[in-house]
Amino acid sequence: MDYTDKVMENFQNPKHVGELSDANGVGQVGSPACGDIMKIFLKIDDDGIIQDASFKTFGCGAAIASSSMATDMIIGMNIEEAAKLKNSEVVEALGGLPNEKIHCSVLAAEAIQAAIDDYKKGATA
Amino acid sequence: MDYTDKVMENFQNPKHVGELSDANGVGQVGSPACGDIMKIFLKIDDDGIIQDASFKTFGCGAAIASSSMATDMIIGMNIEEAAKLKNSEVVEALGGLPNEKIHCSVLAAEAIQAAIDDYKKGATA
Amino acid sequence: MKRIYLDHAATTPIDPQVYEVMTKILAEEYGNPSSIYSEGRSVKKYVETAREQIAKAINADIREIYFTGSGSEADNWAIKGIAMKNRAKGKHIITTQIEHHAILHTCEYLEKDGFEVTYLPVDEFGLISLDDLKAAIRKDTILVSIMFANNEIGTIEPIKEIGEIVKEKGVIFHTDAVQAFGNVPIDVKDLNVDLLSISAHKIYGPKGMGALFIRKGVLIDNLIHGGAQERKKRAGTENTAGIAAFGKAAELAVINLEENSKHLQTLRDMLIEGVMAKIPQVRLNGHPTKRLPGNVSFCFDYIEGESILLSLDLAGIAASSGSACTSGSLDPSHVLLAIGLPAGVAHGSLRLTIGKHTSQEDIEYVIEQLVVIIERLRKMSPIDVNCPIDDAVFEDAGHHH
Amino acid sequence: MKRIYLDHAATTPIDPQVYEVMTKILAEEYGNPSSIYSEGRSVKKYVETAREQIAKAINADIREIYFTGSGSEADNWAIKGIAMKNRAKGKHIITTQIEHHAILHTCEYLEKDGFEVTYLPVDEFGLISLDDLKAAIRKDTILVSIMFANNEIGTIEPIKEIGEIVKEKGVIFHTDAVQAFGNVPIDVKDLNVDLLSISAHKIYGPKGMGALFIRKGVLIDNLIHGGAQERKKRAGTENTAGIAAFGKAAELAVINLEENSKHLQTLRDMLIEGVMAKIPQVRLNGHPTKRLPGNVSFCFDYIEGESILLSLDLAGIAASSGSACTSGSLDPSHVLLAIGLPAGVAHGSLRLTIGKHTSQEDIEYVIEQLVVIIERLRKMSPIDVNCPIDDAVFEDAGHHH
Ligand SMILES: Cc1ncc(COP(=O)(O)O)c(C=O)c1O
Ligand SMILES: Cc1ncc(COP(=O)(O)O)c(C=O)c1O
Repeated sequence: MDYTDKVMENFQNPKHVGELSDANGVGQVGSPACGDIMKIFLKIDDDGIIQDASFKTFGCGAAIASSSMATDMIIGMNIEEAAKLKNSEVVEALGGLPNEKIHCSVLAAEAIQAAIDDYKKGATA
Repeated sequence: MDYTDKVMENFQNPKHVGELSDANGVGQVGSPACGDIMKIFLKIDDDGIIQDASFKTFGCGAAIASSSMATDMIIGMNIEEAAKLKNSEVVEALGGLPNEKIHCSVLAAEAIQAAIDDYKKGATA
Repeated sequence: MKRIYLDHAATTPIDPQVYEVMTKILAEEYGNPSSIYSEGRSVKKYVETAREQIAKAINADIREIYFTGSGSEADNWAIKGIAMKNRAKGKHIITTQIEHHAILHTCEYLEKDGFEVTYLPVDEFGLISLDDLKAAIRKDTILVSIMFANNEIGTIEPIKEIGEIVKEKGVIFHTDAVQAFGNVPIDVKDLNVDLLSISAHKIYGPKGMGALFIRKGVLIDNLIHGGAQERKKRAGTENTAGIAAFGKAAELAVINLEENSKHLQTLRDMLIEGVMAKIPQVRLNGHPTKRLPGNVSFCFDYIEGESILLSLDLAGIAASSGSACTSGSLDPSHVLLAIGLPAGVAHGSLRLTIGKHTSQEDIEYVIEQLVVIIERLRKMSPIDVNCPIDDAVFEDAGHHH
Repeated sequence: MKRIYLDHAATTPIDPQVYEVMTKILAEEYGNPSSIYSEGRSVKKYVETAREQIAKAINADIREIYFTGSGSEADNWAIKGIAMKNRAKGKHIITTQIEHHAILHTCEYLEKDGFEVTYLPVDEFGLISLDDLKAAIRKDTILVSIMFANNEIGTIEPIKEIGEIVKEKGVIFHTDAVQAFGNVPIDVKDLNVDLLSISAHKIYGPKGMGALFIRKGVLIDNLIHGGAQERKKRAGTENTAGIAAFGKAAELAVINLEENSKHLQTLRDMLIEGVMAKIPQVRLNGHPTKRLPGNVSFCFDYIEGESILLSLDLAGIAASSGSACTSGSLDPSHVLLAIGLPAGVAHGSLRLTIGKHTSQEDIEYVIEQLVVIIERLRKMSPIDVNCPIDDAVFEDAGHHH
């Protein structure tokens, strides 16, 4: 398990941990059986810009670091952009992930999509 | 290959090496294919006492040491006694032989018997 | 930062006395023990001394000890060697669900070759049932392999009772004692085991060095064919330095066994009690008393094992989650699943294994750190006691795996 | 007494730089490389550095190098692993009559399991015939295993030509390069070999450490099943110190290859010429030029090998007769029989293998001593040029064996 310094930094001092009380888009993916659950909270304004984002994650170091990095990356994006965030961009921002941990970055991208879908459905609006 | 000091002594300074020019009993056993040939020369007097003995041996350290020890043991014996020399007595006199080398002592006992047989047949008399 | 090493079940640091023996051979005794000249004869003595030390440590005869290149090799040899030798008699093997992968994957390999394997279940503490075992033995059963003590949860199986049952049925009995050796007394004469695997690096010896005890008269196929080493049973120029070091390590382990295991047990119980008292929602895995003196295994609900390990590492503590050899793997431990934990919980496991150099202060520090780490990770987790996750629901969603 | 070690084909003393690497890991890096905490990550770097060093030494990719517990294990793995993986395709294997026992006994074991093995003969110099090889390859041939260089007589086989023939037929090609590695340049890309075995203790590294090169894409069954080490292909906690030492030894061997082999070859030729000039009735075994730079193999008529060895040992010289692993054996060397020597002559073999620390004075002393020893033993022998023994006659009398 060779994590980059960026991964360790995001694991040790993750940004945007917790629930956003005023989130209007929430998405959760993964399963405890697989060892990862990621829940993403988004506060999206009327222009479709992500004003704030946060996460809660059950998972390994890479899952936590991916959550931290991904939420940080999408704040300020509009939801079209954010929905297109590729897992490879998260990996790159983290300076790389071990092969067997790439799926954590996938999970982060998917959780963001799920939260945006949730916002669009107006489920939590 | 753990040889006793006695074996090494008899290998390094073997007694009774060579041909007895006046031998009246000569026996040879073994084969080069098996890695051992032992040839024993006996000088037996009219009373059946072994006055002198010598050997020539193609073989390993144990074969040479057994030849040396066995010839030394039978000098002075009468041929009945000598014919009954057991290989275990040679082994004992050598302070032991490794398992896979016991056959060398057998060879020595057999070579002596062959030489005595030869004497009895009067072949070389 | 001071490091606290609590992963002695994964591997141990080499003992200074063992190091001394090993480096002496490396530096001074380079002969090949099969050679007849003095360099060869000289090093051969060290090999045979080591064989005596190992034999003595388990009350075996020196001609019953065969050196191997690891505990895994010993396990593979035992299973494959007995299976191949006896395949005409029968093709049924009995083992357990909680064996080390060196046994399990070997058995799975044999299954592809037409062998039939019964994997005995275990109870919530990790113990097999003797009745299950009796019921499983068939006419065509050729081998029973049940581990002495489990590497993850530390549970010690009733080897003597198993041995009696197996012997009565005339079946060959192997036990993987890699974790037990040096931690609990082992007497192969008393135990009725026919084959027993051990490994040097678990007892403060070098890695890449194991041994298989094979009871006299038990016929076995070779795993590694070739030269006449190890009485023609295991080919390859002997790892002379490793062998001598293993012998020394075994000698030390046995001399200090009682004292050491008392030390481990005291710290173990202190660690278990401290954590259980200070951290909510934690389970102790394995048997409360029938367990290795140095083994502690927990599951912390709602969080995942690797993130605990990383956090501990940052705090200077080395520990493991599941077994070291599978720590690259994403699957939850087969042992934790076998004792009945749901996969989601099994992911939150932490194994702390104590060694002879571990101190009471170390344990206190670890408890302190764990309290903080578990709380922090739980705060990050989307699941908790009020919002538990139904595994079944999420299993469907688990399309990544 | 000063000792002169001339059995480098049996094993070599550890190089001081290798010793340094090895003892550093033993003393300081006790982590399990599969562990994720810092002790584990730190030692893993040494393992991967070693893998790079080995890969570079034979021009392979790092993902093509798998560490094993000996050269014998590498050989067994290659043969059994390829055989088992491909048994559905065919059960025919081709090898030679002069392989090391690690290959021969493995093939014999497979024969019992329904495999068919062709053992190619060799000529008087120990070379196989490429035509024989071509003729032997069948539709159901799954593996060709031909050694790079012979351990007894030093003959180097035409590996590149063999590789081309075998590749063209779409068959897998393994070579046992245990003796060649470090003595002749090896480039797996150039040679078309699919698998290649090497061993550390032949190149001034530790005993009990080997490696198998497996070309990417070549599928093979495991020999040792279990944990996920070595990319799931060879289980067992890594012999970290041994691996790091092997890497260093390989690096040194390759850096110094040209210089070293020139040194060995000079002394080799001096020894051959000296002995041939001064001792009558002696034959050089193996090829006059296509031979390992450090290998000298003689047969002295009328005397037996062990008595030469003992005499040399008493004179301070370590040498061997046949190979070290069979020196407990009474059978004449299968290699010497394969090159056509009668058993009686094969018993009189002597192998002297030169190393990097051997000096010209050593060689001169050895020649001097040999002259005396051979003469003395011949005087003791019942056979000589005037009284040769017809083997056939005496073979009948050989009732002891
Ligand atoms: C040609 C050859 N193959 C294989 C081996 C076996 O290597 P190891 O002793 O490391 O098992 C040897 C030496 O013993 C050898 O010379
Ligand atoms: C129970 C058990 N069996 C076998 C092994 C394998 O031993 P080694 O790492 O020496 O191959 C281990 C440890 O890794 C173990 O804990």
